[in-house]
Amino acid sequence: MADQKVAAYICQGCGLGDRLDTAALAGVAKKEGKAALVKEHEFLCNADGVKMIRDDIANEGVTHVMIGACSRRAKTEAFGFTDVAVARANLREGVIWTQPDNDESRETTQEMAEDYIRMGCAEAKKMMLPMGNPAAATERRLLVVGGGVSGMTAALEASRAGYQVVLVEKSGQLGGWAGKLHKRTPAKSPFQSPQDTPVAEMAAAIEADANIKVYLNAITSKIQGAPGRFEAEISVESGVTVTEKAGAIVQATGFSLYDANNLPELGYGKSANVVDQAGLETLATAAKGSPIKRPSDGGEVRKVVFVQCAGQRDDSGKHLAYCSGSCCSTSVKQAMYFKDANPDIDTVVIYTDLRMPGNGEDFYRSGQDKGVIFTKGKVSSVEAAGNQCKVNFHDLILNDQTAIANADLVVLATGQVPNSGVDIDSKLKAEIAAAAGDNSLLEAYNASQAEGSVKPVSMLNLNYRQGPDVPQLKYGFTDSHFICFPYETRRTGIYSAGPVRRPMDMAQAMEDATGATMKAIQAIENAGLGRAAHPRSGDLSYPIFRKEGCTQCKRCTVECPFGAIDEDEQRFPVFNESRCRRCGTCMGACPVRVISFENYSVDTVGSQLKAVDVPDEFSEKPRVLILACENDAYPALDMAAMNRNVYSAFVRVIPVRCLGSVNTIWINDALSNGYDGVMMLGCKHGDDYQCHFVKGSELAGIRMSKIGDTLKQMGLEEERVATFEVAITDIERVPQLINDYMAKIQEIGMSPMKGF
Amino acid sequence: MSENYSNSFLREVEERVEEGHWVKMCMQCGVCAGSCPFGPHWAHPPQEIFMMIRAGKREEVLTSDSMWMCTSCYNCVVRCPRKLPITHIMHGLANYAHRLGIAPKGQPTEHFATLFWNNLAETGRVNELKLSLGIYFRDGFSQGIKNAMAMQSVGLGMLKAKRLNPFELFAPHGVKDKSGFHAMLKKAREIEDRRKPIA
Amino acid sequence: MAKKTYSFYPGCSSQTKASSFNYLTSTKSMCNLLDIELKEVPDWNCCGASIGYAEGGELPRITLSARNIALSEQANPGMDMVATCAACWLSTRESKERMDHNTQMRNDANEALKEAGLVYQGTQNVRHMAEVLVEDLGFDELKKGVKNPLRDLKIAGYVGCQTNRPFGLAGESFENPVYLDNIIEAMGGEAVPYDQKVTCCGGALAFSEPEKSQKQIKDIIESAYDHGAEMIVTPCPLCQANVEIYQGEINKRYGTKFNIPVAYYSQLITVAYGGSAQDAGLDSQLIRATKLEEIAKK
Amino acid sequence: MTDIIATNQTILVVGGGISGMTAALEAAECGKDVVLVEKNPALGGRVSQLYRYFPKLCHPVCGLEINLRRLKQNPRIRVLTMAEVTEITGSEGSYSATVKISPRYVNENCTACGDCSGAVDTEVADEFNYRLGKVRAAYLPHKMAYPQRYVIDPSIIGTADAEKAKAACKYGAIDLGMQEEVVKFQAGAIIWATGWKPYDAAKIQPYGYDRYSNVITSVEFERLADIHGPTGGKILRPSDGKEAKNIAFIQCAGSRDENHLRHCSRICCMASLKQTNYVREAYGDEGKSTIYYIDIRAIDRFEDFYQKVQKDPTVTFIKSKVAKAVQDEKTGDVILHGVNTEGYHRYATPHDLVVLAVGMEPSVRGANIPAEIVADSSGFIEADPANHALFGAGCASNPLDVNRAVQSATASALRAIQVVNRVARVEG
Repeated sequence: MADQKVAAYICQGCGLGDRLDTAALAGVAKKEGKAALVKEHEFLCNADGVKMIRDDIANEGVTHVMIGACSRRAKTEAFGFTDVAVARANLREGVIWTQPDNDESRETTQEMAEDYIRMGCAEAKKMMLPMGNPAAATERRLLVVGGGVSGMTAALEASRAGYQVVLVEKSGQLGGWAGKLHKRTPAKSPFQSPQDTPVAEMAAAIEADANIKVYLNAITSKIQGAPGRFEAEISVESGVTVTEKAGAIVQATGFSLYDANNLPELGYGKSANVVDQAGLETLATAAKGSPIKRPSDGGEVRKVVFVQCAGQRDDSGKHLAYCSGSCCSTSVKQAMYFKDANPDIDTVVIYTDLRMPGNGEDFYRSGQDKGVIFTKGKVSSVEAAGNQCKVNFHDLILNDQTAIANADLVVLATGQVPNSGVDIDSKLKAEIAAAAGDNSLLEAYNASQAEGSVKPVSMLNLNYRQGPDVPQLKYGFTDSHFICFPYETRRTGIYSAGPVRRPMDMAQAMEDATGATMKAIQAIENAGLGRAAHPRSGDLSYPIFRKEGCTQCKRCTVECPFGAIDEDEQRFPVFNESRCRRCGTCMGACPVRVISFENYSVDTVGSQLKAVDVPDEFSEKPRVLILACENDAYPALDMAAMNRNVYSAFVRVIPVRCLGSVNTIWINDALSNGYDGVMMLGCKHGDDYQCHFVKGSELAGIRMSKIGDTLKQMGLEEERVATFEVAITDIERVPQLINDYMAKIQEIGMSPMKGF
Repeated sequence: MSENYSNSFLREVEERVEEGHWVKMCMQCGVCAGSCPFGPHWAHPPQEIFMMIRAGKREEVLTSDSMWMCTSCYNCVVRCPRKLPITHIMHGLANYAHRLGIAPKGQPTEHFATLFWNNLAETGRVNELKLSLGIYFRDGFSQGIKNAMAMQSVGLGMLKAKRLNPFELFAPHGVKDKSGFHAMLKKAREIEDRRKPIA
Repeated sequence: MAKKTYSFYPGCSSQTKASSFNYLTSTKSMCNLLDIELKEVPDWNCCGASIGYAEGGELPRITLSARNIALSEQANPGMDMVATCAACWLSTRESKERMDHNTQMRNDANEALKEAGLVYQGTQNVRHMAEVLVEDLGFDELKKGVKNPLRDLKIAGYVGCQTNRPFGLAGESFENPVYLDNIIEAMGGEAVPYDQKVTCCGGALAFSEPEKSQKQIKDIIESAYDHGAEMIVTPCPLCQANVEIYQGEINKRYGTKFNIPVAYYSQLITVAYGGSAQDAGLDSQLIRATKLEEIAKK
Repeated sequence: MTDIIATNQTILVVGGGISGMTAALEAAECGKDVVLVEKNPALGGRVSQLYRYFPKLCHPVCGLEINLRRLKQNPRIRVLTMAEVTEITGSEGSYSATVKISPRYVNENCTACGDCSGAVDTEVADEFNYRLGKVRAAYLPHKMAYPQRYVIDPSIIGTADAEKAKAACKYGAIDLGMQEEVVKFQAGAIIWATGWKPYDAAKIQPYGYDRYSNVITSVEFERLADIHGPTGGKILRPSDGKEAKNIAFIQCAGSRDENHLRHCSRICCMASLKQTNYVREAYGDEGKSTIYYIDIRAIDRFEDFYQKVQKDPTVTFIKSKVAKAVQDEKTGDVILHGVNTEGYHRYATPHDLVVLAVGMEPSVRGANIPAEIVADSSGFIEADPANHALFGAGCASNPLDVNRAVQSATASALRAIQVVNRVARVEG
């Protein structure tokens, strides 16, 4: 701290020089911001301006730079100094582009700009240049759990990139579900006929690969650590347990077929001639190229009926609600087993929507060309009658309640159920509610555990505070919630791939596993450099924890959206830096404020809001603090400014990493410093949440719901703190929200807390 | 019931109906049904006929009036996403039903089409006068007179416009090589019957 | 431009005193004026038309066309075979495609043709007269020879089905072909836009399903009138006859007062090029094209 | 002159849409050097032109913001905009790429202050809004554009307008003498992420896209719903600016059709289901959406979304490929003709607006890529050893939704890394 030297630079370009008294701003930076060096420049972002700053860093010993120019989102490269801490005061988008260019507004516009200079200087002073995670570890091996096609792909692709792999498969051989297939659906032009599966070839390649170590009949009985330093206990059926180190993990635990025993109405279990898709593969494999026989009596098969969506796309709640995406092509493939062998065998596929996207259309056409009959219909029941079955269905095209009475085989296209292990969220949710004072969920959860019912078996056995498996998104799939970022599971360094992530076919699983491996390798590399993973990739800051102040309240360990924080024996939090995504949710959660980041802390924000000049209650100049999510609300404000959408000159905006990082002390400080209100602008939460840190905005909502008491104690109206869900496209709505809120503040009057 | 949704009728159509091998390729989008100028007059539009064939509804299909509604406008053909030659399949099905003798009784287009072919086959060229008289007199002599009287103004107009020749009845247009022409058609029919035998 | 020569297949309706005699008359006049020589295919036979399917079946129908092409190849080698009738063109071209793409079909047809001492070789293109005008001459060339522009004449270009689908003219769309409009405009007339340009007139079933096909015609004429047309022009003899002849019937059935002349593009061109009403076969119209006749008098 | 430092350990990514950006970022965040080439003046590609994503209904520019932030702070990625790869020679581990860079007429001094735009009078078609509106001939492609730098439309070069723009700029950012450049550099592996383009709807003649103003495409509909679009987010129909409340969605407009695109484009069903939400968002119970479809392909968890839309009483599903559209000259309504094949019901239904769910075709078909490449019958790049170190990513490889395109791009990054790591091992 001793050698800290803050320099403030004020740009006069883009109209800043015309609209603002930059000399006065410089004065503010000097006097109030206590900047050691203050310079104005007519065009700060050009080569000359940037060089000036660089020279000061090199020659003047500047360690902290405050740039009063445009938004932090603009000219990022020009002002991207990596050797000093940089704060940006947003004078362009934040002030002159949102304020009317007229005489009446001149004074409030200047005041706004001066406050941002004060805030920028205050922030700069409290920032430190992040030095990288000191706990960085560099184990570069990849652990792959699951030896099906997804897992084998991950292993082979990682090896090809030069990484070593430990592959753990619970059964006695590699191949998984794909290993049981007679043939696969085609993955290459001309997409006309079933192909051989790649299983044997891949298994041989793995065996021949010195980079890949395989454990068969084995599970990961315990995994602890973090990216770059995972330690996995691998228990082999023989009773041996070995420990392997890994830098990252790919979870490729696959799927199980939905249990057709749940579908007695479709004849399963009532006739040996009703099989699921796996059953048909078994028959096809067993036939070894000769005609597939009727299971009940070994008789000739002359007619096969495929029932699509069996126990799927179900809205009754009894079966799978989703579509498994691959069963249509599988049925076409299986119908071809018969048609290719003997075109005289009748094959009928009864479907409601045939779902064969992309080149699947070629495969569909090929099926038709081979004489497979497709009929849009709904099967109501399958009755067994001797060695044949009667399939009752509604032909939706001919609007005919009809039946196929003489089916020798009926194949039910049941769906994929992910092997994702324990659903850890139900417990977590209960714990969060309990932390907020509602114990009912936790009690219910405990009761459900006590009943001794069949509990799902963990896939990974993570030794994590928040539970042994990767959180599930929906229906047990461990998919990412983010459309743009499909690999963002909530466990850093653990990437799921293949049908455990979402229902998919083999070609997709292989592509998916390759992508997951990419992310895993990247996690290894970044962990080694002490850098954050997505979405703050490259961020070298990490949570710094002051243990002496900690009250062991567990809020941080429970609320961390990424399960990055464990607990030690004394229930103190243990930060696993390379599992951390730097969202600051722990910082926001901490009631005693012992968690901070070098470049983002309770102080960097707190000192900014305190730096604002709050006029007295007779000034008719209220002040409202806006804490805005830096990814959505803040860009929305920027774009509103680009549109020159005007909003009140009495607000002061501070971007935050996530509303989850907002510590209630900021609200308290703002209100006790005389602010008239606090607006928090964050992302949508709920089922379709848009928070990039998963739960940040939701947690903020929960925390703020309790702020009412504090306000009451302070003698303040509830409306003085308000939270809004804002999207990045709300460029007209956000200015409107601000103005509406200001009107409300006007209505309830100035805060009585001013001047204390 | 036992033969529904089986290959048997579909196979029959594939083997014996012009362009019948396309029927299996229909994906039931219905664009043909919506594209036909006589659409509302079809009890079963083409796409439904294709489904009926695949469902094994032989009687219903072959005795249907629907195929006879085809005006040969090719709207369906150019719009079909699977490029089915629907016009020809409809012609083929009608022809097959006609050959089997199970087309609906008194189907007017069947009657006209037969007259037309026989008319052209006789001399090698169409005799328009005989053709129209044939139409008017299909339901007997007195109805024929009535029909002809009803269309008298049209006929007279055509006559006046030199677009109808009363002498066509006696000295019709025709090819010179009648024997070669007839032998050719006879042979063609023979081959056709061999290629597409009637059950 | 040098004289162009084609092997000409007029078809049954374009014979002396047949239903589209006026098409033949005007085609001959038009070709004279455009310096096009037509060499008639000797001893041609009926194309079978699409309606031939019921009794004729597949191979006999194709054989009919095979005979015509074979005769054309024999008598007029090296020329394109050109038809004026839409149905003739379509049947012939379709048969050619079937035979060219299906060896068995070709062999079968040739087996039958042998009885008439002929052989199909597939050496000639089968084209419609409209293709000749549009592709071999072009609209600019057509425009050049106009002597009597069809000023102030509002014409609905009625393309119909069989010159349009399934083959159509190269580069034209099935739903909105513009070649006929372009010919009208090239002759100095005004092509009115209307929405029934490619609607089927039901001509194939005019005899067997008169009510249904007359409904088609009614819609076409109504739309032409609604959009200000004074006349309808078509490239198809069946369309021409059908739309012209049944106007009286339709008026009786629907209480309309249709009386719109229906002509061929060849008649327009003949008149625009300075031919007489008689050259253009206008004396053979059931509904006199009086405005066109007036222009022809100039 | 544009200087590019690249070696055989560099990865070239062609296309700066979400797939290309993803591939570039994933590789760069793994420590690899990347050159990212984009033909448009800004990154973001086609998803930046979408109003919302299915099934979350979140906004694509939100993910773009994150990707741009990743990109801005990553020194390993060199971005070239208005640039197109014209030639690729060499072999796996040692390619040489030739890139043509069109003049932007604006240099890096640009602060995006907008003064140039205010100075010019000429307006040009707004490409970002699918030409539905116009922009000044000195423009920022869109609000999120990166690089955040204006573009002078070449059509005004040499005119007084261009000089006015130049005079308005206080920062010397406008360089009217800028010339097309051709640069050549090395790369060990190439990721081809050129994405897709909407199938030319005018070719689907029966729907009259070229004749009827109230027949629009699904990508255009995205712009109508978007606040950054030509109507400021109001769903107004083109013919008369009337609120379009009764909207038809025609599926498989080009897709699954041997006359057009042989493949199923995968996303269109979901896109239309999503767009029914725009109608509801705008008009509540007064809105009416009708989806004409062959099969609803709401694959895997998307089924939830389909079921949700099915429960919306303002949305009707008709299993039918619409035969023909006709716009009524007087009312402007578009009447759709066809047959509901579920039980044979004929319809002729008027709608305020018809949205064609147009199919995806690869922006650059395999045959047009300046290198030998194995592509399928639709022009999508296949995964084939014969392609060596040229990898398809995203919609250049298959018609994919955003999620799958990003997966594919991530996978392609690993494939490229495998190559440059091999090069590194050899080069030491």
